[in-house]
Amino acid sequence: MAEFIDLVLLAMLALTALRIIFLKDLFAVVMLFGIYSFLSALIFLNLDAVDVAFTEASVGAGISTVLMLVTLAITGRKEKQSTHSSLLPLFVVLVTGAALIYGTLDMPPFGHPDNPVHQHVAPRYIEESPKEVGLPNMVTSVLASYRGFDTLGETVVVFSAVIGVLSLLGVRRKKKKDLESGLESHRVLHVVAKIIIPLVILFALYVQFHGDFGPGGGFQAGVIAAAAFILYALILGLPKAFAVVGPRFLQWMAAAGVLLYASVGLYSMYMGGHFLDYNQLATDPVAGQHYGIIIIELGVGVTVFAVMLNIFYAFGSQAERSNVQ
Amino acid sequence: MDFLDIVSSILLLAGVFFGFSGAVGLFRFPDFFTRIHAASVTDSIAAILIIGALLLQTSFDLNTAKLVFILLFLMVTSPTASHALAKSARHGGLLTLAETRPQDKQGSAK
Amino acid sequence: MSFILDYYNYWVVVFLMMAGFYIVISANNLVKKIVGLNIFQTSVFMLYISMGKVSGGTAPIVVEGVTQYSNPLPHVLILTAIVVGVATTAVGLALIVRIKRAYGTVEENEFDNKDDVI
Amino acid sequence: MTDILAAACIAILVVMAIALVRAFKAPTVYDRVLGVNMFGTKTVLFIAASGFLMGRPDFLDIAIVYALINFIGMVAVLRFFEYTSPIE
Repeated sequence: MAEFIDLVLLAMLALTALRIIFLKDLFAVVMLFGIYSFLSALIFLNLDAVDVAFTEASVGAGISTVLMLVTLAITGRKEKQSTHSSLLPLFVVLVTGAALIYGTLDMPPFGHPDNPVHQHVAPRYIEESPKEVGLPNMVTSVLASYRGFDTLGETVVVFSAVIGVLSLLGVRRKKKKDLESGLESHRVLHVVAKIIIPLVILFALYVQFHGDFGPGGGFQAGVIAAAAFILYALILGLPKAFAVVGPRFLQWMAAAGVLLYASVGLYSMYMGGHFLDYNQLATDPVAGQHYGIIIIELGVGVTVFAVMLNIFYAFGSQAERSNVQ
Repeated sequence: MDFLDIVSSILLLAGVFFGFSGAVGLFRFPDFFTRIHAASVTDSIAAILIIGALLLQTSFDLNTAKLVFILLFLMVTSPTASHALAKSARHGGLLTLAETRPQDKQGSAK
Repeated sequence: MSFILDYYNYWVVVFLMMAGFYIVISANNLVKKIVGLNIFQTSVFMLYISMGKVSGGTAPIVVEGVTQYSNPLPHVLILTAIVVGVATTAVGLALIVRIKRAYGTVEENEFDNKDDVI
Repeated sequence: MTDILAAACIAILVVMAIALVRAFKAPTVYDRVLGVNMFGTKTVLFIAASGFLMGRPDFLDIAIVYALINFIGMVAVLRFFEYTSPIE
């Protein structure tokens, strides 16, 4: 049954990609891209990657689609006909594709337990991590503990992305134009948003702290919390959202998350271990791992929340600016 | 198959039937406002029936709470989204079938 | 049939990769190029996750009475890659907004011409 | 019970495919959005049902995220329509 679902979903995914190629209406392209992300998240779920599906659904389908829509509002939504012919790209793509297909024949068959990927460190993670780290969710153990240094690097990349976006766009605080913006005419949306936004934030907290036992963790929780504020900003307008969490505060928050993460590493060095060696954080190594993972996941969540929301603010204020002009 | 299984099977099949009829309605109805009507109404009833069926399969734990949460969430957001979309379409200048064919009886009465 | 099932995932990955690649090199509009880039990126994710799947395995979250789990390592790599991917997408879109402000267009051939004039 | 769940999953997949076709080829922009929205809600139901089918229903969190993101996408589209005229 799982194979059949996999077959159908992958076929839908391929068709969606094919349709995107031929569409000239960029709004439709972005809509189909949202579907594409949803479908790929479903496939990840079907291939047992629950945490990845969680991330793709919230980040890929949610944040990317919203950002692309905002960009389209600024740049316009029709693609013009290309002047150069599309034969050369087609040729390049076909040749590369044929070479890659030929290459796949040397790949180990799909899903076989004896494949090389499953031989080296993976069995150790699967067998030892529940005892060593003491968490049922192996993805969280590997992410936050075994590969904690890598995750610190990723968090820094996300942080530097917000620096890049802010230096390119900048968040404009508007003083005079406070009246406009927001979906003024949609009364029902206002009421519904006020009901569900607290629930969404509650859900984000659940994802943040339940990530050790089920799918979830800092990355997903940060994005979901940011999504709640994005919903608020979309419905009530950016100025009102700025009054709740301002862009300057978010910049501090983004930095604070990364610092929180790194300071756990420094503290474990101070306690006599290696960088990010959580065993030193408490007398019992397993308890130390617990403390370490909870703190660094919090750092990741804070950073991702602040970065995603700030990126949205930057794009949103650009869109409002071009709307006023 | 015990009693709960039978009930939940019936609910599942009914939910799937409504979902299917909504999808057909998405193609068969003549204008946008009738199509959104077909889609949103069946969306809600399919969600109620299918999640209700799954609720009977749980043993009153965290999953039950999550399913109830999903159901409530869909109950609130799905009709809202449909309403807002229809309203936006109306404001955007989309006309109903009767309005686009003014020679019809309904159209001329308006 | 088993031959097809063994390689089906990889073939779809190659198809998606090439679809994304084609959009990136042939599209004229920069936003569409970003969409193509994202499709390409997702195909790589799909490749990793496909390799991590074990037939008959289950999600790598410990439950009673299960011994066969799928490989958690690709999941970790891809989870962080997705977040980084959306961060880079945001930077790319920010560049596009700036290009629109500077040149008044996001069509590749149009701002190429404007560069020649300047 | 498993058979019925499997049948329901397949049927929901079919409904998703129909909604996908609507999103591929729509007479108006609004129809496309409607197709996308329907695809999203059916996906939520599919995740819930397939979780029970596979015997690990503890991944319903993902269905919640889907419902949430679907709604936010919808609101973003409505906001987008305020900026640009959707009918050309």
